[in-house]
Amino acid sequence: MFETAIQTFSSPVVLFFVLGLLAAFARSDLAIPEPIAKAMSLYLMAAIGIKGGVAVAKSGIDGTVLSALAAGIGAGFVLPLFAYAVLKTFGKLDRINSGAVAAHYGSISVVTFVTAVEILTGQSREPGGYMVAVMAAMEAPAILAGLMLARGVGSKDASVGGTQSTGEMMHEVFTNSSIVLLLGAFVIGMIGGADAFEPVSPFFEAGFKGVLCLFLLDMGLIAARRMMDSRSITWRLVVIAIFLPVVNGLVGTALGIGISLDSGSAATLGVLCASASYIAVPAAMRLALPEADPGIYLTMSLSITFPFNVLINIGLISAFAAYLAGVMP
Amino acid sequence: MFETAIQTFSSPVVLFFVLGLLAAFARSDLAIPEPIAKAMSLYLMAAIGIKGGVAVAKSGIDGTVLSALAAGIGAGFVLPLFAYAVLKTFGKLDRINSGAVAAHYGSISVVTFVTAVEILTGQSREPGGYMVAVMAAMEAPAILAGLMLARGVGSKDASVGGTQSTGEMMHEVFTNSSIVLLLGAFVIGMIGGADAFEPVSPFFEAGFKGVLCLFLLDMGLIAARRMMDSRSITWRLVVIAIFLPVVNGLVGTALGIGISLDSGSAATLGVLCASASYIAVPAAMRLALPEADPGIYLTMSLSITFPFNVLINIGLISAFAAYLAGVMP
Amino acid sequence: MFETAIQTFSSPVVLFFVLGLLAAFARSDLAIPEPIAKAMSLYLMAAIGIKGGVAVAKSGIDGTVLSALAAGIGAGFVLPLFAYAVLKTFGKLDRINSGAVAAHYGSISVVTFVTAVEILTGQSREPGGYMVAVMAAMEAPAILAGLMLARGVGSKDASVGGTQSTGEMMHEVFTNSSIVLLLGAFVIGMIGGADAFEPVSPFFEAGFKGVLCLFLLDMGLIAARRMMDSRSITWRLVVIAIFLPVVNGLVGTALGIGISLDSGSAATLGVLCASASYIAVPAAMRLALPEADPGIYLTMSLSITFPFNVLINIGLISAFAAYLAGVMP
Amino acid sequence: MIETVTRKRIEILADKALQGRVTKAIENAQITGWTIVPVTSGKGREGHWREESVMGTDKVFVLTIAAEDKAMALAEELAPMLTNLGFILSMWDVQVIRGERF
Amino acid sequence: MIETVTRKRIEILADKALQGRVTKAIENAQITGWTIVPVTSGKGREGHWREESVMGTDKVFVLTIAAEDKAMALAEELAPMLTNLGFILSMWDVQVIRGERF
Amino acid sequence: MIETVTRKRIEILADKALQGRVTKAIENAQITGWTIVPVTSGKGREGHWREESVMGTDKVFVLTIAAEDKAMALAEELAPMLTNLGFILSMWDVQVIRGERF
Ligand SMILES: Nc1ncnc2c1ncn2[C@@H]1O[C@H](COP(=O)(O)O)[C@@H](O)[C@H]1O
Ligand SMILES: Nc1ncnc2c1ncn2[C@@H]1O[C@H](COP(=O)(O)O)[C@@H](O)[C@H]1O
Ligand SMILES: Nc1ncnc2c1ncn2[C@@H]1O[C@H](COP(=O)(O)O)[C@@H](O)[C@H]1O
Ligand code: NA
Ligand code: NA
Ligand code: NA
Repeated sequence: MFETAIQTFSSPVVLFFVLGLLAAFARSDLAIPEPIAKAMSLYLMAAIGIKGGVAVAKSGIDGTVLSALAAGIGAGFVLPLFAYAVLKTFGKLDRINSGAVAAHYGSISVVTFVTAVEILTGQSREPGGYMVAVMAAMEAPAILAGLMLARGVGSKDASVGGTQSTGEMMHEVFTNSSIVLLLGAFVIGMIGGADAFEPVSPFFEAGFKGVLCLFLLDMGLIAARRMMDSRSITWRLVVIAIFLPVVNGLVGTALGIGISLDSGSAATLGVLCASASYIAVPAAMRLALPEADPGIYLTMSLSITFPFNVLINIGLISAFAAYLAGVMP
Repeated sequence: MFETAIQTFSSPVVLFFVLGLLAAFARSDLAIPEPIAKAMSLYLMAAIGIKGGVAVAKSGIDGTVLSALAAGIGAGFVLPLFAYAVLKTFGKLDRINSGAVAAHYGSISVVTFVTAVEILTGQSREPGGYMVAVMAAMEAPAILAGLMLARGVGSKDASVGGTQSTGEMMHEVFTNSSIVLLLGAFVIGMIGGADAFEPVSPFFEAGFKGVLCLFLLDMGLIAARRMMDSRSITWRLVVIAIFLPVVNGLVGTALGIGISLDSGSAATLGVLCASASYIAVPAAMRLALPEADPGIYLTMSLSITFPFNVLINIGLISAFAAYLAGVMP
Repeated sequence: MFETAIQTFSSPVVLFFVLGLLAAFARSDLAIPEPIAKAMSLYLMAAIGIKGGVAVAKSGIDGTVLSALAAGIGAGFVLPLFAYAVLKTFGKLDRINSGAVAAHYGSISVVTFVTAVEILTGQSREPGGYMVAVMAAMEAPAILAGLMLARGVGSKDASVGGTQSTGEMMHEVFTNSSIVLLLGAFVIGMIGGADAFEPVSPFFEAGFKGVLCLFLLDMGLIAARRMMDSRSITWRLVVIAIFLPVVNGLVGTALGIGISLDSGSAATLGVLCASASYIAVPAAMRLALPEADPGIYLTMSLSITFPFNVLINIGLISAFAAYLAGVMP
Repeated sequence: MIETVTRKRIEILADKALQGRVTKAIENAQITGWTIVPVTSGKGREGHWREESVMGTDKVFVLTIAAEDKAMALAEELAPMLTNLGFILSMWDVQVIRGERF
Repeated sequence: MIETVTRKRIEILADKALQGRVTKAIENAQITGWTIVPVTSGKGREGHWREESVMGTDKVFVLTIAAEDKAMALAEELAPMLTNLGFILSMWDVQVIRGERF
Repeated sequence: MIETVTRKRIEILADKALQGRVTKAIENAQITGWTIVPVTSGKGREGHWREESVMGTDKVFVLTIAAEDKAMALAEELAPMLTNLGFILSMWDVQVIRGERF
């Protein structure tokens, strides 16, 4: 535990995130230009997609991969239900905002995933390459679940967002730029395989961690600024933004060990369940559920859950996975 | 032939281009931020220029280089005449637009060149480094030829564009940012030579193919969106946008073999003749011939000829060069 | 001397700077997009900070480091006084502009520093890694000294800029984005040490010189355009913009040799004294001294002193340091 | 002297993600064109926002020039979005050359 | 037909570094909001400037819509900066929907 | 109360590549300054365009504030470009402070 914490806090990736948080809290004018932040997020999606695709091309698709995929997709549909219930009762949010926030917590954060992989690899427990496929598969289901919850399944809704047909909604969800790029790069990686990717690996692999440092610097800046500006966040929502990742992380990890994943992969499934989206889902919500308040869902996922996961929860989940793997060998 | 196609379609560079086309046709909101796209194009120019300059510094300038240069420049002046005739008669364009389009087809596309070099290198037929010099030399002549055709040689033209003096026009063509950067980096490469460039090679060489992937992703997106929005394109122009690269490619390749270039270099000369500019020439036209319609010249060169060249014609030209080299050893 | 000049002018970094100058003088439209320029400057700060931090983590902080730090900070407070006197008398500037310009010359230019390190390393006289710490420590003192000179120490000033409290002013100086990033990355480098940085070194180290080439291309473009547009620059200011770096460079180098630094580190201290800030200080002045004219301080530091330092003065200082080190062994 | 005619210029501040709804309304009102101007941050009753393109919080100004009747029809169509989606609309009279274009 | 009310629209060209002074003045005038529009270059009596974000020479347009009295109060407060810091201010009448917001 | 004077504000949508022709016309009309605002996309009778800086299809807004007579002289000079090059011009009255600057 303690060692893990040390490891976490000597990782440059985490240190740059902390630098971003501190700089924003000190009201520095440090800022990454918007087009660069966007380009870094696209780069990270492409690089992760390719890496996963090449890994799956090498390993093939076997029983483990299929059961991990099924577990991930299942969690993507079920976790928003639990989150919705908590948000509506304890959190006192209305239906639309509960559904929107639930979608974020059911879906995944690519950067949290990557940070977890970094940290687990540092502990010689690198998760299977197929976990990228699991992650990609977990992006969309929660968006659909959250939208149904927000709109009331079956009910005809007269609100502005509701005038959109389900077909349009599905189109917008599945053509969302992050999802297209992640899946597209994954398929490209599978088609090309390791040989084809050797020439581009200096760009997509060697540069990856450095870009991640600067991206996390920016996320630290944005998360802290958003927290300082936030008006819609109550203490109840803060509690939920810590409670959900803890519970979802434990559930996901146990599920992973339960379907016999190695401890690194199980921890990664836990992290995926614990993480809340702040790239793909907000973009989809802005289109499909514009009445929901970004001041709530972005502040919870980006300003509270994300730092909590990166700084603390990944360490907890990793320790829990190691413990479970020891108990049930 | 068939093998070449396979090779083409397992190249990550080409696959990212196809991903861009598909994403845009599926109406995804995927987009590369504008400043990044521009920066990638500048990076590619600088990297290619340096590489060519270093290659020529190593090899020196001999008879082969000089005859390849002469062939390229000659083609740059002659090809627009043929293109102009086809565009004006079969294409039914007016004089100004025929001249503008002819300038694009007589000039070259740097990215098509680079993609061809990738593919030929994959077939162990890497063209000579001096071909970069040939490419650079081919950028401008066709612009001048096209402008003369568009304005009617010698005639005093009262149109708005025509109020510009020839001196101003030449200045704008030769200070065009892509031409300045490509030539400037070429000269820098020649001055510094291989030793001086070793320290910057991780940036300009190792990163090159990865940047090219993302740039082609963007070109795929833009080409497809432009095609879907296009209003000014007739079936006659579509035919010409396929016909010209085929004919120019065959002519250029034969010319290359005729002046005794190796088969890879001859194929590259063919690709240069076949390719149509969509970076340097449109920028020059917007200034020097603002009455010409970008909806015509950009759609033809970027949305039709470029994908045709990348996906099909480079393979054809490469096979033709191999065939000719075999026949005339 | 002559050899040094050759070395300087075959360095790709310097050649790209010259290309930028020439392109702008030829009125080419070549331009690096603004967000990219900003991102490159952030990248350079982060990379230099990390490198310095890792170097100090390795070497530790000993007497040499401490005396170099003290010399740098001392120079940061003293050099602006001399500059202010020259600017006010010979330069005929008013108090506010004299103070603003003095702050620029007392502070340092990160890019000049990096270029000097490149050139010295090429001569096998790489300065100590702790010089990054010296550079970072020299950024702020001159800003404070310059502001006090501009506002008249102790006097209550009724001007708009003067309505700002000293506390606010200090806050703005020390939360300036370049200072935060440079120092933050330095601390991150010290905490992580060499092991932690191995994974990010392809991004921050291997890519460094290439990015520096493009950044200097942009600085060349901007410096030349600013010079051509400039209206407020008199011949007296041009003389000062050459005179100050020569004198400050000699003083700094002698100081370095005097406190027993090796000849490379002493030359670097000289270059730091000779260089004038054009990133951190202008940004701080715009906030803290908005009545000062950027047309004066930016044109002097960026368009005259910076090219003079890069193209000529670094060579002179390096030769002087070698000479002094020989005389006083 | 050159002849000018009076038209309405309408400016709508909208979420970039929802820009398509505004331009669709413009086309429904049979107005010939529109132009998008970027904006980078702002503050209103709902607090402060900044352009964060990674999270999609960007906004844009949609500008359009139209004859008064079409302008009012557009305002009418956009009114519900102003309330529900936090858009802002302002308009004023401008003189244009070659008024038949608008 | 939809109801509109008349408000002042004020536009201030200011250094990006000093944007905060303008928005503070807007808040002091108790105006509900503002929006920032980027600008990239310009020319005036002091010569040519270009957006150079590395050196911090950027400028921005600060836009705000307010009732006439508040608008005039804001203009009054900003007047010294117009002279000392080279800001530019222009304002005109616009029609807005849901005028109670402004 | 602070004194304002009335000036014309002119806004020209032009190709970025041809921006220099517009600013030259402004200088010919002896107007003291101008400011450039970026635009990112638009639609008109010639169809849809998007900022594509690689291919140079970008457009910009050129803004300038001037006394009425100079504004009309500028409009006169720009009129042919509006037709030939697809530029768009609109203008309206604004109040400015320190009117002697414009
Ligand atoms: N009075 C105003 N003047 C200019 N822009 C405003 C004003 N009020 C609101 N805005 C803009 O509209 C956005 C949404 O406003 P609101 O819905 O009031 O939060 C704000 O963030 C500002 O960008
Ligand atoms: N007449 C004008 N119209 C529009 N913008 C102007 C005008 N005059 C000045 N500006 C802008 O205000 C900035 C500062 O003006 P100045 O203080 O006169 O140099 C200029 O660089 C322009 O961006
Ligand atoms: N009614 C309009 N309102 C605002 N912008 C327009 C309008 N009509 C045209 N534009 C802009 O002017 C550009 C050229 O117009 P056009 O020449 O009609 O294609 C369009 O792409 C738009 O950006
Ligand atoms: Na989750
Ligand atoms: Na060609
Ligand atoms: Na100095």
